[in-house]
Amino acid sequence: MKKFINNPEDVVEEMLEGMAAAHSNELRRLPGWNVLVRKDAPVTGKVGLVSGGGSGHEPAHAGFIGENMLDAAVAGEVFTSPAPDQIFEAIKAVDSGSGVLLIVKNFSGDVMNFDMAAEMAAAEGIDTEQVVVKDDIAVENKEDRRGTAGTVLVHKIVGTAVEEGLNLQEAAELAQHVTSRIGSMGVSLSPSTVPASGKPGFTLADDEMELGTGIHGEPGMERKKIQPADTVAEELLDKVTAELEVKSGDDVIALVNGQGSTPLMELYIVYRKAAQLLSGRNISIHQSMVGEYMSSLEMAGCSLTLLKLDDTIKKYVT
Amino acid sequence: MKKFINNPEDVVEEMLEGMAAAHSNELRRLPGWNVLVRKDAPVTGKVGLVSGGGSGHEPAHAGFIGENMLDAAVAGEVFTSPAPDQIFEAIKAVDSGSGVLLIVKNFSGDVMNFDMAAEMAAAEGIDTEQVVVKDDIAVENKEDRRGTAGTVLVHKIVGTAVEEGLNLQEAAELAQHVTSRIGSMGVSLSPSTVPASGKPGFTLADDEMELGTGIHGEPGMERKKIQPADTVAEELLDKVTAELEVKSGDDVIALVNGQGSTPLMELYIVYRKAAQLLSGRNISIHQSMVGEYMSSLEMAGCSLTLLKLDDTIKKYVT
Amino acid sequence: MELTTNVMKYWLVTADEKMQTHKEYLSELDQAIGDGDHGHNMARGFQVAAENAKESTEEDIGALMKAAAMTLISKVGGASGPLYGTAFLKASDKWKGKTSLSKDEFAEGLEAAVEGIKTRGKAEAGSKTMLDVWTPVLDYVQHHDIAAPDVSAKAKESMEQTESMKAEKGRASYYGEESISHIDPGAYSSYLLFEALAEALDKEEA
Amino acid sequence: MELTTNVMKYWLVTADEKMQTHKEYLSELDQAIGDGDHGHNMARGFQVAAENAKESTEEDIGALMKAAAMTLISKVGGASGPLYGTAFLKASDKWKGKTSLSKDEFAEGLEAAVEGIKTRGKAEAGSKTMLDVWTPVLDYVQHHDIAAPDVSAKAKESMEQTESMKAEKGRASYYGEESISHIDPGAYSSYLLFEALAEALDKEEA
Ligand SMILES: Nc1ncnc2c1ncn2[C@@H]1O[C@H](COP(=O)(O)OP(=O)(O)O)[C@@H](O)[C@H]1O
Ligand SMILES: Nc1ncnc2c1ncn2[C@@H]1O[C@H](COP(=O)(O)OP(=O)(O)O)[C@@H](O)[C@H]1O
Ligand SMILES: [Mg+2]
Ligand SMILES: [Mg+2]
Ligand SMILES: [Mg+2]
Ligand SMILES: [Mg+2]
Repeated sequence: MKKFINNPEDVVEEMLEGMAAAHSNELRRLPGWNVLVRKDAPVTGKVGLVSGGGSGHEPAHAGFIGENMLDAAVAGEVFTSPAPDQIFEAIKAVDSGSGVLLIVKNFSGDVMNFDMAAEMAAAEGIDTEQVVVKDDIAVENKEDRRGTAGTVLVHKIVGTAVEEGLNLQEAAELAQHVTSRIGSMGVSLSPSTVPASGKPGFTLADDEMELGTGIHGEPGMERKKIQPADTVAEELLDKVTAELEVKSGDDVIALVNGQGSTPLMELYIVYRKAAQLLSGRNISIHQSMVGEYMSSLEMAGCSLTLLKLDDTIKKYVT
Repeated sequence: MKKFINNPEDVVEEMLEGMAAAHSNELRRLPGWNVLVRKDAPVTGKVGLVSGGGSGHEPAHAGFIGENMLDAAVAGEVFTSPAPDQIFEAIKAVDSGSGVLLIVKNFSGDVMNFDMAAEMAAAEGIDTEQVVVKDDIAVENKEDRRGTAGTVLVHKIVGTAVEEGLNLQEAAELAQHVTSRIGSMGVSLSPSTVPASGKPGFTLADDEMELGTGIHGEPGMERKKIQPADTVAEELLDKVTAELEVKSGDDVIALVNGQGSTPLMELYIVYRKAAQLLSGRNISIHQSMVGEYMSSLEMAGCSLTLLKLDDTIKKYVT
Repeated sequence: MELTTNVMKYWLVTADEKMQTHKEYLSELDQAIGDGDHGHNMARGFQVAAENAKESTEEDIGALMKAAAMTLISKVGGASGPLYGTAFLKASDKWKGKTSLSKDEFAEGLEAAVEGIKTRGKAEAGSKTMLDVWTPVLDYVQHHDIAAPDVSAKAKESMEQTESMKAEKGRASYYGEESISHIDPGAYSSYLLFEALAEALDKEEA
Repeated sequence: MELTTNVMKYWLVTADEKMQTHKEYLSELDQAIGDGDHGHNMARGFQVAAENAKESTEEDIGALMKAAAMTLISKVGGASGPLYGTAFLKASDKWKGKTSLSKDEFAEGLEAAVEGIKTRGKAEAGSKTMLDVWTPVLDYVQHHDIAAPDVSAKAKESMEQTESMKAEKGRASYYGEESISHIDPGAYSSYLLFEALAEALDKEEA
């Protein structure tokens, strides 16, 4: 394990200190908590937006704190859901009286911890709603689908919407609506290593790739010989468009997300093919995002996310 | 070599196609050339800003095209300087009659190719000036220093200045002034692999790091056992502050740049220590940048850049 | 049998020792069909819970176990944090105000704990989770005059049976058929917890 | 001796063949003390230059070589592109309007080429660069009645001598002392170029 760290136990604490120091114009840390909040939180009259999860996915989620985005991000240990008291602190810090929407990636730990935090908030009279993002179509059963890079689109769109005045109920409905129209699929070339364990999360042969891996290296659908970028892009795109039933005339947001050590150059090569295919099928790309949005430490790989737009959502796409 | 590519010979072409497609609101490609320019170039009355170099350093340089930044970026083959005719096309495309400033990283290939392009421009009556960035203090002789992540600061500061109306001569002087106050130093943990060669650029033992590597994996000052992040940060910081003679009361911009596969988490851990040390020495961080600005494909490592501010420069720091 | 406050403290302290000893093994089990953090999660939480118990002058078993629950909830994280935390929290509610527990009182708390896990995890026994240890142990405690070796044996046997199950809940469920022939990490940590209970019972009997 | 347009074309075509054959070796040399792209750069540029020369109906040696120069400038990239490009460009200027070159005319062009490399690269011989082949070959051509085997031998010997030099220019200079005991890649490609010239001379004599 070759990493720029000190003690493996301190990585999250030290990362948060670094983030708080680097971005003190935009955010602040809740003293004693692994929570970063928008500098001006709570924003009067606005529904608060809280997300979070295990660390190791940076810039998610703290990198999406700000106007038209999140009010707070809660950081768990690496690849481990944060505890409810941490989430509860975030909720308290961003609630302006208009309630708080929790954006949760669908992993059992996250769901349970956010549930408990919501119960704690209810006990103190704070209204919360939750949306659980299940965008990873590599998992067959819809309810079991993991939350991956698509989560960032929910941050941005619902973030814009609450800034424009949606109330908690409306924000929750919008979030649910957006989530139901997002599909993602990843493909990995090499694993990442959690500092505390020091061992790679999985192994892949030198000429193998795994289709459908989760953001913590959870197993995917299939291992196969590594394919040219165009083939990979086409396979990801076909799976996602089929799942979302995207068809000629539709508008989408397309996000090619880097998992960690895949160079931007390769992400653009993958994006290129996806964009060509979409345009060939008369599907128009309303907005493009290419880069690391939801990483998995130094995993090599990428994922493709599509959000199938409609008029309701487009209002909040900036 | 595990990469999302098609044919190694096509990586630059396909990357540029991907970039042009993804960012069509901000930039456009000059047809037939490996040049991306600001969508509204040439901007009337404004000095044009052109940079570029070998590919593989994304987001540099095309990622810094836009208002208050570059007007054009020229992409060479991977880690290979672009040819003068490419650069010349960029110059022609962004010249509004106010002349063009070329921002060049100090590698013999880049310097020579930009020189030739400037000669071609002169032959067609286009005024150009050049600034050669030499921020990599790992090289002892000042004139031989390589251009690295500090180049991005020149893009941004001079980009802002020319937007505010500096003429070509003034812009060149400012760029020179800024450059003279930038110092960078990198440290690498593992090499990158250029697609065309398919082989890693250098080798490092499992417990080794190399201090002072260049952005193409050029040799550094010293190989040694891998150190804790705090030790690494302190060593980089000490070297850079000593070189720039940064002292108590000074203001700096601090940039921790990722070389490719080093997770953002680690960059923040390194930044944290650098920021602590700076504040302990009563040096104030006017602006922080943490992330991948000048990458080296999938190299693992980071670099620290400081820009020692003064009133002239601060006017253009946004 | 009577379980005193001291025995309950001893349970927490012994559980912690076992989590520390088996930390790497638990994470290895989790590496195979999860994300490799279960041992670290358990060790992190029980360490603080045991330290607090050791220092505590609390006589009320309910209060003691509630404090442990809160610690587990806030320190373990992941999926096991809310599950173990909820289990202890629900049990502590039954044990409120008591300084000693009869077997039936103990069983009542255990039953509440199991209900808590089921509700929190939206799961039943048979899905290859910690419930596949908690449920048979509860059943055993409810229907027998419990003795230390039997509790431990029951927990062990149940834990071993998770090896042949297919995971349907939690992170391991993504492994589908491949989850078979691996012991569930949460089942193993639960076995350690009940082994610690057996040692506490031993202590009580001694 | 007289170097006709056809001989000059043959020079370019043969040079290309050699660059293609030694592409990997050149990049390996560059991998050791540079960035491993020299063979790819040279092969990319000479391929197009040779193709154009083959198809060209140009009789004027100056025009032929200027076209080759422009191709090298735009296709090679890196440090060697502007250097080789400038060399051919400067030589072509001396050869303008000629359809055949005497030895002295040829040497005049070569001299301009070497001056071009020096100016462009701000370098002199002795820094472990291509100049350490170009300069001795020029010197030889200027002072001898050239024959193919001698040109080739001179280039080879000079190329080999770069092995023991310390690099002071270009990317290899970062390797400092470590650049010693490696042949300079640009010196090797220059040797290939002059070997191709020798074959062209042979052809002329034949
Ligand atoms: N829904 C659930 N119901 C009951 N137990 C569960 C559930 N989900 C997970 N578990 C238990 O939690 C264990 C994993 O815990 P841990 O590794 O600490 O958390 P995570 O899965 O978040 O990394 C599993 O082995 C299983 O016994
Ligand atoms: N300033 C210079 N003067 C003369 N020759 C040089 C100079 N810089 C580099 N070279 C030559 O160029 C060769 C390297 O070319 P190449 O690998 O194609 O370019 P780059 O160094 O940009 O990757 C070196 O081996 C050397 O012979
Ligand atoms: Mg976990
Ligand atoms: Mg090169
Ligand atoms: Mg786990
Ligand atoms: Mg080279």
